[in-house]
Amino acid sequence: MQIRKMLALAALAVFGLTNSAGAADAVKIANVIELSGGGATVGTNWRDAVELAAKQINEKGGILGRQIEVTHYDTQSNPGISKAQVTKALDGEPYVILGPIYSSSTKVNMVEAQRAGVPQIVGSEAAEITKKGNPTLFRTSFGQDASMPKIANYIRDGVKAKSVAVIWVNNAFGKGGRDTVVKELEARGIKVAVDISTEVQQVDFAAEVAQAKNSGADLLFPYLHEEESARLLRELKKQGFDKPIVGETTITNAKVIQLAGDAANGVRAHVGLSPDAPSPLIKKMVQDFEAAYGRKPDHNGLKGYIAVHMVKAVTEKMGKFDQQNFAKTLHGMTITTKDEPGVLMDVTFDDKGDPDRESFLVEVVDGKEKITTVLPPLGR
Amino acid sequence: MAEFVQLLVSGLATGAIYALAAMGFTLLWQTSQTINFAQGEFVMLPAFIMLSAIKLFGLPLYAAFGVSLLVSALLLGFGFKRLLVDPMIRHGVLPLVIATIALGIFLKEGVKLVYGAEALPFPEALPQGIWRFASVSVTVNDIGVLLLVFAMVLALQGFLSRTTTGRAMQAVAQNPDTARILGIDVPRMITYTFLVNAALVSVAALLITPVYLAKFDNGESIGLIAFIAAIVGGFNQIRGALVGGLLIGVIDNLSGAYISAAYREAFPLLLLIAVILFRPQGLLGRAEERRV
Amino acid sequence: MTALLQVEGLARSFGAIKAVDGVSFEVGAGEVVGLIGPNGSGKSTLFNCILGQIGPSAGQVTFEGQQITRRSPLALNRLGIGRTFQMLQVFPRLSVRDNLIVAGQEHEGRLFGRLLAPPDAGLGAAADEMLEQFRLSHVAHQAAGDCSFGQQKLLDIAMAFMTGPRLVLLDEPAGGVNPNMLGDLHALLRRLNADRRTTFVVIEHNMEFVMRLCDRVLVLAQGRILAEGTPEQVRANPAVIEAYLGD
Amino acid sequence: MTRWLLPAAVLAVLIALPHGLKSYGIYLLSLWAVYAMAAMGLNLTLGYAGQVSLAQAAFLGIGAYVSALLTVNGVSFWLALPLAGLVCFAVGILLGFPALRVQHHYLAFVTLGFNALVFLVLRNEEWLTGGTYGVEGIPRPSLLGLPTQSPIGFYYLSLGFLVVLSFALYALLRSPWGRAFAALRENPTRAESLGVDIRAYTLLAFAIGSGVGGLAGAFYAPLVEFIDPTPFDLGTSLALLLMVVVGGSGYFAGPFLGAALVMLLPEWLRFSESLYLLLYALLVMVLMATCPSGLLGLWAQARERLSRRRPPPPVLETRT
Repeated sequence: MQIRKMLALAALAVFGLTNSAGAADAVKIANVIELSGGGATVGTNWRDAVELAAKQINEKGGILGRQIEVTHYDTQSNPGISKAQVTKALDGEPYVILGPIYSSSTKVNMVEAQRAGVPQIVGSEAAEITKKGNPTLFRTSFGQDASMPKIANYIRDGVKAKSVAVIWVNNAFGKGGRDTVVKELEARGIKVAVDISTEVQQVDFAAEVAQAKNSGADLLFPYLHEEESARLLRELKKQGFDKPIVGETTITNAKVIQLAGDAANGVRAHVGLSPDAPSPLIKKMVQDFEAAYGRKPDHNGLKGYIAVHMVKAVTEKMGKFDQQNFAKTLHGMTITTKDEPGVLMDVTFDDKGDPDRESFLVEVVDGKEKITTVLPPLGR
Repeated sequence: MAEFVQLLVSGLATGAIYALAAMGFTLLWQTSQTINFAQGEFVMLPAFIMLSAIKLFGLPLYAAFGVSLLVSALLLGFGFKRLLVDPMIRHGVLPLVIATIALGIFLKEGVKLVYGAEALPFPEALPQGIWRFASVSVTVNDIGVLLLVFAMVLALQGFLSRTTTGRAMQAVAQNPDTARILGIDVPRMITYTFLVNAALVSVAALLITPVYLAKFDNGESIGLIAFIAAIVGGFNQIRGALVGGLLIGVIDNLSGAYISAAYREAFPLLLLIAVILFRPQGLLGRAEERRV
Repeated sequence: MTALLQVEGLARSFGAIKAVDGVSFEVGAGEVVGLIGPNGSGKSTLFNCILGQIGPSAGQVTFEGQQITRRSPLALNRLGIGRTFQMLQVFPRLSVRDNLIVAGQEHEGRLFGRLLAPPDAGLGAAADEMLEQFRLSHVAHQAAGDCSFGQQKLLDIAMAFMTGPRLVLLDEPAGGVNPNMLGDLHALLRRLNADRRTTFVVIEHNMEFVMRLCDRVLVLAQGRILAEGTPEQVRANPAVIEAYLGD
Repeated sequence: MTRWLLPAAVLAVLIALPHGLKSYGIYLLSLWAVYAMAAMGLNLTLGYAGQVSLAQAAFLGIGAYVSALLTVNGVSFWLALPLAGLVCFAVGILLGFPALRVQHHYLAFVTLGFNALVFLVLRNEEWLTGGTYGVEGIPRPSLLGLPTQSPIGFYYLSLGFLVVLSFALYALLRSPWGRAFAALRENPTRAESLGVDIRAYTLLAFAIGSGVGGLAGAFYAPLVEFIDPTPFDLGTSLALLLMVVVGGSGYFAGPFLGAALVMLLPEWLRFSESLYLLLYALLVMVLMATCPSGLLGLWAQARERLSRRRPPPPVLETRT
């Protein structure tokens, strides 16, 4: 026993692994998220919203009388590190793990949480994530399986485009989206005129834009991360691209609009969650966020905020902190804003952990996201 | 055809900016055997200096550019040479290479610490617009970049071959020992090349950041391309760096559009490897007498 | 007596400069031949052409009747030709003894055989003997780079002998060696020549050293052989004096 | 015998350490073992044979993919491991050929280009590598019927292999080959004139270093249990290079120390999360300015200054 203690001390000295005990009755929530690297923009939004949600809940007495204690772990947007961070988070024996957002990271680390039986609520959208039969994993927003059919419908019925140029980022997120949307478009008899892969953190989109322009497509569907989206939009404007641009969520993100400036005007998108949604709850949340951090949250902020409130809603429904039954309770559960305003919109979770709720068609007008249509839940 | 011309022009324009960084890279190598693995970060930093000047003092872009020229000359020119290159060069090439890799990380992380990890918008340096000739359309920005870079190259070439200082710098680049015997103040000439490099990267930053957006890790791609351009063109030739930069810009665009977008990044690398193996002195370079 | 080394019409130019311009000479087995000439007369280039370090533009080299022109330094070593370089060339971070062992280990056997050979490649005794002979035993386990210049110089020469060469080309063996040690060096080379019948070709600037050491001296000027003969003959040759003074 | 004391003590600590750690600490230790292997391979190529390579991450990747694809399809890990090493050995020979023509920075750029190309192939050839989707569900091996599912089991397996590999490389470096590698590094021209076949040894230096990188990769895959191309990009190669150089290139213990520093620094500097890379970069710069032979070189210098008379021991020494 003595030796074990000494070793623990030695390990402490070497690894600096201090597990601050914290308040004994606090609920530990581990937030494993992109705080540096390519995903820093999305991760920071998520983290700040999680902080905000935890603070608001704590101010009102916490969950079932217990305060929330959130610890953040930085995945550096790197799958390997995200796995290490989830392992590290699990060492702290959290009630729930939140994040990450990057699909390539989620794929690597979800196994760890599953093995430990700790529920995980992620911000990832790649289609495959909820197809792996992980019983303790939940999404906060639509997977590509849910959003791409909506986009494809809009392209067919709303814009009436016959051929589409697809520009996507070649990683798990982009490839997943590309594969899904191409399938959906073709199923609707819409031609993919040109199919262009780009790199993560690519900076120069001149070649892609020239190709899209000359492909004869009557619509462009970009599926990239925030910064790349902005660079693409600027290049599109520079080269005078005059066809409609319709994207999914990211493309009308506030950061994209800030970076792209004028070039973002006229861009349309399907957005699962939007800070500009015509809902008093969302407006309130956005105001609180702006008051706390001096900037507007993007949809990732909404996702993080909802994630924390999902934990609250499920726990309160169970009436106790029951990690084993967490997932079982949440599967098939509908959380209404009447019961839990923090989920922002009524939402239902299916047995795979995918949410279903209303979504929006938006357009950027004068540097602002405007909701044009509210789409009903899929109800499948 | 229209697409081809468009790709060519935009490739040339981006390539011209790469060429600026590549020329600075080449100059440093020639005069002081410095292989600057932080050259990409050297292009990244002036952009943030300009942004700061705009934000703190409310300067217009071109005044901010002037500020960044001064600060870059001080930090990336003088400071870099005195603090890193001078104490290290006696250890040989490799330790300096590693030190510049570390310097790159240092600059990147430093900028991240101060300005955050998110990209920031950067004002356009040149007028925007599109010129159409029949079915071909080219952007005013691209033409402006090309003109500006060519003017700079001509000015630099003129400076190096027409002025006493410039010729002294060239003498140092070709043979420091002979230059010393001729009474040239070699250390001072080396300092000048570091200052010229600082100016080149500042201009590159001014032109490329509107496209790249200001972000701490911009240097990663610019740095790599600058090496490739410098080596492909010829490590001991200013003209080589120019040709190398233009070539890489064009190849990047054309291969992405016509061969394979997924392997787009591979073509400049393949060219690099082929040049190193079959013509190590570069396309325009002179063979250096090595061995023994 | 058949010649051990034959050089015929060897030439090498760099651009317009003819560094070596049609040099022919022979070296007999067991001979010690000196190669002298003013700076820039082409001595080192001649060495490098013979030894495959740079390719000659014309002419040929024969060793024991075998064509060796443009053979690689590696192949020449395997044939039994050793050399030293003008500048000190030891392996500074290896110990003195390891310098000697590495100099000998590659001469025979197969590459993969050496992987499985004992750590000293079976050359420990030979190396120790060489250390003894060159009076380097006391620094055997020091890093070569930490030895005095004179010790490194001796080591440099000793390394060339580790493969038991029949011909050794020495490029300025006395350069930078202090006068007290010159006598030792002279005696050493003479003894190696006598005991092992090693043939030497020696480039040297130190006239006294060369004249004492060599059986025969070649004088090179502007890439050509200006004179040839015993040390006495060369010393008396007015053309040689002219060449040196006119330098 | 005294020179075995320190390694034995370190090993004892490494064996005891996981008992005081939770799974994250053990995961870090296992990752350290894997990176130490890869860095050890690079140290052979760079530190001992003097050949600059910026492609070690590519071999880590090739090894990881070979082992992952084979074990996922039911092949035993113990067959996949040597195959991963052999494939990398063979590819390493190919990479060595440019080194016969060019040196130093040119070689650095060729290898750097090679690494980037391997990354693209891993990402784009989806039919083989799974592309960006990667390879998942990589099984952990069992040894003599003992499974290594638990973090500690796999750690001991990696540590055991690291020890075996260290002995093998130590023996290699003490063999005539090791001496020939050093000769190649110190002075290739002179080495050639002494009969050292510098072509063969250059190729071997690349091949062996790469092969060891491949073996490290074979352990990386089951450790993480999922691989995609991202951990094998240029950045990792640079990180491995820094590990070797910071630890002390050409010192046997250099890679162990360098890898430990890279793994542990972020933990030590946790109070300053984002500062750690900044401080690390600063450390590297200061180290390069004062002592380019790394931390172990600094240690040797310090010892020399203390004892004054004893010069630092030569890199390789054969005692008989």
